[in-house]
Amino acid sequence: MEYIKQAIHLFLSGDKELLQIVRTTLTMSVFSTVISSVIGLPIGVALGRAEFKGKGIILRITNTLMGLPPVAAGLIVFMLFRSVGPLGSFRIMFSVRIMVVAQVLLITPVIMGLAASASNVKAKSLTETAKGIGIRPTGQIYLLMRECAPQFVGIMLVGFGRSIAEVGAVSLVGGNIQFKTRVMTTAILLETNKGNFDTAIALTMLLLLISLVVNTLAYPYWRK
Amino acid sequence: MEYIKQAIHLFLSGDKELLQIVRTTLTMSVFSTVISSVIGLPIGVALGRAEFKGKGIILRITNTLMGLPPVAAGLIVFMLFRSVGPLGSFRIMFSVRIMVVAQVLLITPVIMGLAASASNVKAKSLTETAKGIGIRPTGQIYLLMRECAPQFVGIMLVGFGRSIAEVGAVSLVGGNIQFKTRVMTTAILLETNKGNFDTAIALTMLLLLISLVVNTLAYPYWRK
Amino acid sequence: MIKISGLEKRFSHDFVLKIDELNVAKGDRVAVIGPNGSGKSTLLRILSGAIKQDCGHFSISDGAAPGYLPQSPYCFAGSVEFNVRMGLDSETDIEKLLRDCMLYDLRKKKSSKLSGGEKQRMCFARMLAGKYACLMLDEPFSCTDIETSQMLEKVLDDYCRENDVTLLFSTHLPSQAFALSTKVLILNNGEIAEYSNTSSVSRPDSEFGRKFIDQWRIC
Amino acid sequence: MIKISGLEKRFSHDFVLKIDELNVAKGDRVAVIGPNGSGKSTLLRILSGAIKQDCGHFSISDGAAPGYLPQSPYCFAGSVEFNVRMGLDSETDIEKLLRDCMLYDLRKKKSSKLSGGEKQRMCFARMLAGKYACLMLDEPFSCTDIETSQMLEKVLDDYCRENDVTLLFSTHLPSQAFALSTKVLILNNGEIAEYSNTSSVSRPDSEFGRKFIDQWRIC
Amino acid sequence: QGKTETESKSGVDSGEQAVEPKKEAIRLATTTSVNDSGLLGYLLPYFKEDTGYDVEVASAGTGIAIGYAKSGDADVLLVHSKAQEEDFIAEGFSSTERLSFMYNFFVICGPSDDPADIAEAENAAEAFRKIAAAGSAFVSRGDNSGTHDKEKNIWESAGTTPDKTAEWYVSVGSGMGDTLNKANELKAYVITDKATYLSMKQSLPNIQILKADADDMKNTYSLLGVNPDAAAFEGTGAAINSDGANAFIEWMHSGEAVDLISDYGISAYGEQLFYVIEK
Ligand SMILES: Nc1ncnc2c1ncn2[C@@H]1O[C@H](COP(=O)(O)OP(=O)(O)OP(=O)(O)O)[C@@H](O)[C@H]1O
Ligand SMILES: Nc1ncnc2c1ncn2[C@@H]1O[C@H](COP(=O)(O)OP(=O)(O)OP(=O)(O)O)[C@@H](O)[C@H]1O
Ligand SMILES: [Mg+2]
Ligand SMILES: [Mg+2]
Repeated sequence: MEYIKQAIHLFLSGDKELLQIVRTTLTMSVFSTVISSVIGLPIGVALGRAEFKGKGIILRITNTLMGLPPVAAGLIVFMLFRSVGPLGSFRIMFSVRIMVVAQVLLITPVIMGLAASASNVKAKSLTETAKGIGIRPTGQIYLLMRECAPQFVGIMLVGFGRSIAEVGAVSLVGGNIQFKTRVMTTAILLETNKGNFDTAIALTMLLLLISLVVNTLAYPYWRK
Repeated sequence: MEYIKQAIHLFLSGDKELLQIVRTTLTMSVFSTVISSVIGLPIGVALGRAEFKGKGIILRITNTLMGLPPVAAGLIVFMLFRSVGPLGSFRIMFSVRIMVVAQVLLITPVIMGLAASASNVKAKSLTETAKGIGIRPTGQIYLLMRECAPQFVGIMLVGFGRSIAEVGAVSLVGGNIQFKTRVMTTAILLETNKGNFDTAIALTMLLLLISLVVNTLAYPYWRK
Repeated sequence: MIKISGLEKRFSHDFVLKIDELNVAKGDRVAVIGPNGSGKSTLLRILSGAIKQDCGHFSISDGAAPGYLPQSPYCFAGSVEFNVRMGLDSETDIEKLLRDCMLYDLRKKKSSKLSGGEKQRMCFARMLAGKYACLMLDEPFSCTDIETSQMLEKVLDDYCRENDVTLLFSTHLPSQAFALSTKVLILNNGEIAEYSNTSSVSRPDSEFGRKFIDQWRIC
Repeated sequence: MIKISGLEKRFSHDFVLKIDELNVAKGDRVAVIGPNGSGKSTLLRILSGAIKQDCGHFSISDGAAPGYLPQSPYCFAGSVEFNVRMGLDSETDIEKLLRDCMLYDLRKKKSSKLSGGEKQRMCFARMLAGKYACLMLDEPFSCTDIETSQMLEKVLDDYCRENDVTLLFSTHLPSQAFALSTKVLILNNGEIAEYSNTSSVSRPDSEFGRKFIDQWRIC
Repeated sequence: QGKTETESKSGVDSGEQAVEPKKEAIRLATTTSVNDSGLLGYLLPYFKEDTGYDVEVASAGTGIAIGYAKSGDADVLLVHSKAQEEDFIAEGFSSTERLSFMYNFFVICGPSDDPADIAEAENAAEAFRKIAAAGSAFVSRGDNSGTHDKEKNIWESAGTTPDKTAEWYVSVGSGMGDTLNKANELKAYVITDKATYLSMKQSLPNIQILKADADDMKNTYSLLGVNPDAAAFEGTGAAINSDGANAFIEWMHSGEAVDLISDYGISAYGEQLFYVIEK
C-alpha cells in the first residue's frame, strides 16, 4: 500500500526522466508485442491446424525457444548487430529499435507456441467444415484465427507481460543509457544494485500499475 | 553448429562445476514448475469455469502479475526472507529453496492465467453436462482439468521455459554463488559480463539442448 | 411434482419464454414438443438449473436436483465406460446398463472416436447410470437409428417405471413423443400452445396446437 | 459421376469400411442409410476428402471438390449472415437463400446463441450458398422440426434440380430418405447391404436390407 | 543524493536544441561500479555545457563494456582493470596510451564485530590472510571485473589461494552493488571501491569499513579512446567518433574537470572520493 502510494506520487511528480523511462518502456513493449503477434499468431495457428511431418519437431523447437534465456537472446542480437557484426550496417545498437528486435526474438516463440496450442482445440472440426464449403487453407487459417481471437488477446497479454518484465536482453543491447534506452526494468535493476530497494519497489509498483491499466483496457476484448 | 559442438563438448568434459550448475538448474526449474502447476492449474481452471463477480478483477490481476519483472519478484522475496526481514527466521537466503520460492511467485500467475484461458473454451458445455449428471463443483473442476490435460502439459512447458530462462530473480535471491546456487542463466550472465561471449553462447546452447530434451520427453503427453 | 408459475426468460428482446402456470404430477412423462426455437431447450435448461430464469419461480418437490441431458452433451475424454461411470450411482449394475444400451462392445473405445449415434447412446447411458426422481432429456434420440431408438425407449421406460420418475423430454419425432409420454406439452414461440394428456392430444384447444398435431399426423 | 472401387478404411481393428464397387450417376440422389456405426459418416468423409482411405480409390468426375456438410458442423463465431456468406458463391442471392431457409429474421443473431435446429438450418443454408456439382450431407435435418424439414427438403430439391447435382445424404428418417432420394444405399457394418432405386427398394436382396426396410415400414 | 545531479542534467538537456549542427553523441562504455558511484551523472552536464557533446553512457560488466568497445559500439572506455586494459591495447583497439587519470581507494568492509580482526592488519594482504585463516565469510565479485582483479592481486601478494569450493569463500559473480548487498546479508567481508560503498551505506547496516587507506588498495581508473583504425574494424560498419572521444579525454584532464572530480563527494559524504593523477 505504502509503496503503491509512493509509486503514484513518483509518477505524478512529473519527473522528466521518469516520463522518458515510462514512454520508452511502453514503446518497446507495445511494438515488440505487436510485431511478435503479427509474426507468431498466424504461424502458430497454421502449425496448430496442419498435420505434416516435422510438425512435432517444429513445435518442440518453438517450445524450446520459449526457454531461451533473455541474456542469451540479447547476446545473440548484440553479436549480430554490433558495428563489427554481420548486421552492423543497420547501426541500431543502443537504440529502442534493437531492444525491440531482441524482444521479438524472445516473445515470438511464446506467442507461436501458445497460438498453436489454442487453435489446436478447434482446428479439426473447423477445418473439416470450412473445407466442406470450399474454403481454401488461407481462408481456413483466417477463420481459425477469428475463432481464437479472444484467446489471442490473452496470448498477446502474456507476450506483453513478458516484454515489459524483461531486463537481461534489453540491458545488453540497449545499454541502459539514461534518457535514451533506460526502461523501467533496467531502472529497477539499477536501483536494486545501488541498494535503493525502496525506489526499486516503487518503480515495480508503477510498472505493475501500467501493466494493470493495459490489461484492463484489453479485458473486454479478451473475454468477449 | 560450431557452438552446439562446443556445448556438447563442454558438457561431456565432465567439469565438476558445470555438472553442479546443470543439476541445480534442473532441480530449481523442475521444482518450481511442479509447485507452480500444483497451485496454478486448479485455481486457473476454477477461475476459467466460474462465473462470479470479481472474476474479471482476479483475472486482470493475474495477468498483470504475469508482467511482474523477475528482478522485482526477486526483490520482494529478498525483502521478505533477508535476515532482518519478516520471514528471515527461515534462514534460506542464497539457497536453492529460496530460488524456487521466487520462481513460484513468477510462474504461478502465468500458469494460472493460461489454465484459466485454456479451460474457458470447454468449461460451459462441460459444466452443463456434468451438473446434469449430478457431479459436484469439485468433480467438475477435476473433469475439466482432465479435459485440458494435454494443454496443461503445454502450459507447464511454458512455465518450465520461463523458469529455466529466468535470471533476474534467481541471481538476486540465490546469489549466483559458485558451487552452490549458480545456475545456467546466471552463469551465462556472468560469462557475458566477463566478456566471454563464446562461453556464454556455448552455455546457452547447452541450456537449449536440455530444454529440448525436456520438451521432447513431454511431447507425447502434450499432443496425445 | 413440478410446479411452475410466472416463469419468464428473455433473450435480448427477440425471444421470451413465458410460462404462467404449469404443473407436472409425479410419475408424469411429458413430451415437450414444438418447432425449432420454440423454447424447449430453454425450458429444460431452466428447470435443471443450467440457466436462471429472469423472473417467476418453479419448484421440484423431490428436492434433489433433476438429472439433465443437454441437447449437445459433452463427451468426456476417455473410454465409453469411463463416461458412463461418471454418472454412476453406486447401486447401478453398470454391465447390465452397458449391455442394455448396446455399448458393451464399445466400452473400451475412446469417446472421441464414436459415431454420432454411438455418442448419443453413451450420453444416454451415462444419464441413466444415476438414480433420479426427475429427468430432463433434450432430444435424446435425435441421431440414433430406428431400432436403437426403440430399444433405448424401452430402457428409458423401464427406468422410469422402476424409479417412479417424473420425465420431461423433447423430440421432433411424433412416434417417440407418443410412445413415451403420458402428457404432451406443445410450445410455440416461448408460450404454451397445448398441454394435455397424450391420449386426448388429437383435439388441441389452440389453433397452433391443431395445426402442429395435424402436421404430425400426416407424417 | 462418382466411381468407387476397392475402397477400404480401417479404424483400429474394430471397424472396417469396405466398398468393392459403387457407381453413382450424375444427377442421382443417394440416401445413405443404415444403423449407427454402419459407416455412413465415414463414407461421406472419405468422398469429401475430409479423411483419407487406407486403400482403394474413387473418382468424382466433375473434378471440383464436392460440397460437404459434416454431421456436427462447426458454427463460426459471428452472425448467421456471416456464417452463410462464408459459403457464398458470388452469384447466389443471399437474401433469397436466407428467406428460403427461414433465417432472414435471425440473420443478425450470433451463431452461438441459436437453438439446435436453428444452427442446423444455418449450416444447411451456408452449404447451399455455394454452387456444387456434387453434395455430401451428413444427417442434415436430424434436429429440425417437421415443417422446417419439409421446407428445407424442398429447397434442397430445387437446388439439386437447378444445378443438376449429384447428391449423397445420410438420414435415420424413412420419410426423408424416400422423399429426397432416387437411390438408396443401405450400409451394414461398413459394407453395402443394398443399393437400388428408391422405387424398388421394398424388395431388397440381402436379409439385412429386408429387415432394415421392414423396420422402417412399420414406423 | 543522485536526484539533484539528475535534475541539473535534465535542466541542461532541455536548454539545448537548434544550436549549430548537432554534434554526434559520444558513446562511453563503462563498468557498473563507475556508473553506480554517480560520478558520471555529476560530471557530464558540465562537459555538455562546455563542448556541446552529448554522452551516452552504456554501463555493464567490465567484460561487456570492453566488448562494446571492441565491437565498435563505443568511442571511449572508462574502466579500472589493468590486465584487461593491457590486452585491449595490445590488440590495437586503443587510440591512446593507458591513461591512468584518476584513482580512489578500495576498502575492505565486514561485520562490525570483525571476527577475523582485520582492523588491526597492516595492509590488505595481511587482512586477507587473517580472513582466510579465520575462515570468516568472504564475498568475492567473481566476475573478472577490475575489483575482482584487484582482489586476486591481493590474494597473490598475501600468498594464499583461497579454495573456491570452501564454505567461507562466496563467489557471487555479480556487480559491485549487488555484491555489497549480498555481503551485507551474509555478514561477510568484502572488498569494494569506497565510492560505491559510501553511496550505498544506508542500505548496508550489517557491514562497515574495517580496513582502508592501505597503500596496496589504490584503485586506478583509465580512460581509453577507441582506435578508429583498429584492424578488427576494417571492412565493417564501425564508425568511431574520434573527435568526440578526444574532446572527452581532453576535457577530463582539464583544470575544470580536475576541480570538479576533486570536489565530488565532499558535499554528500564529507570526504573526497576521487583523486586526479596530475600528468
Ligand atoms: N443464449 C441465448 N441468447 C440469445 N438467444 C437465445 C439464447 N439461447 C437460445 N436463444 C433463442 O431462444 C429461442 C429458443 O431456443 P431453444 O434452444 O429453447 O429452442 P428449442 O425449442 O430447443 O429449439 P430446437 O428445436 O431447435 O432445439 C431460439 O430462438 C434461440 O435463438
Ligand atoms: N476416428 C475413429 N477412430 C476409431 N473408430 C472410429 C473413428 N471414427 C469412426 N469410428 C468408428 O467407425 C464406425 C463407423 O462410424 P461412422 O461415424 O461412419 O458411423 P455412422 O454410420 O455415421 O453412424 P451414426 O449413424 O451414428 O452417425 C463406428 O463404429 C465408429 O465407432
Ligand atoms: Mg433445443
Ligand atoms: Mg454419422
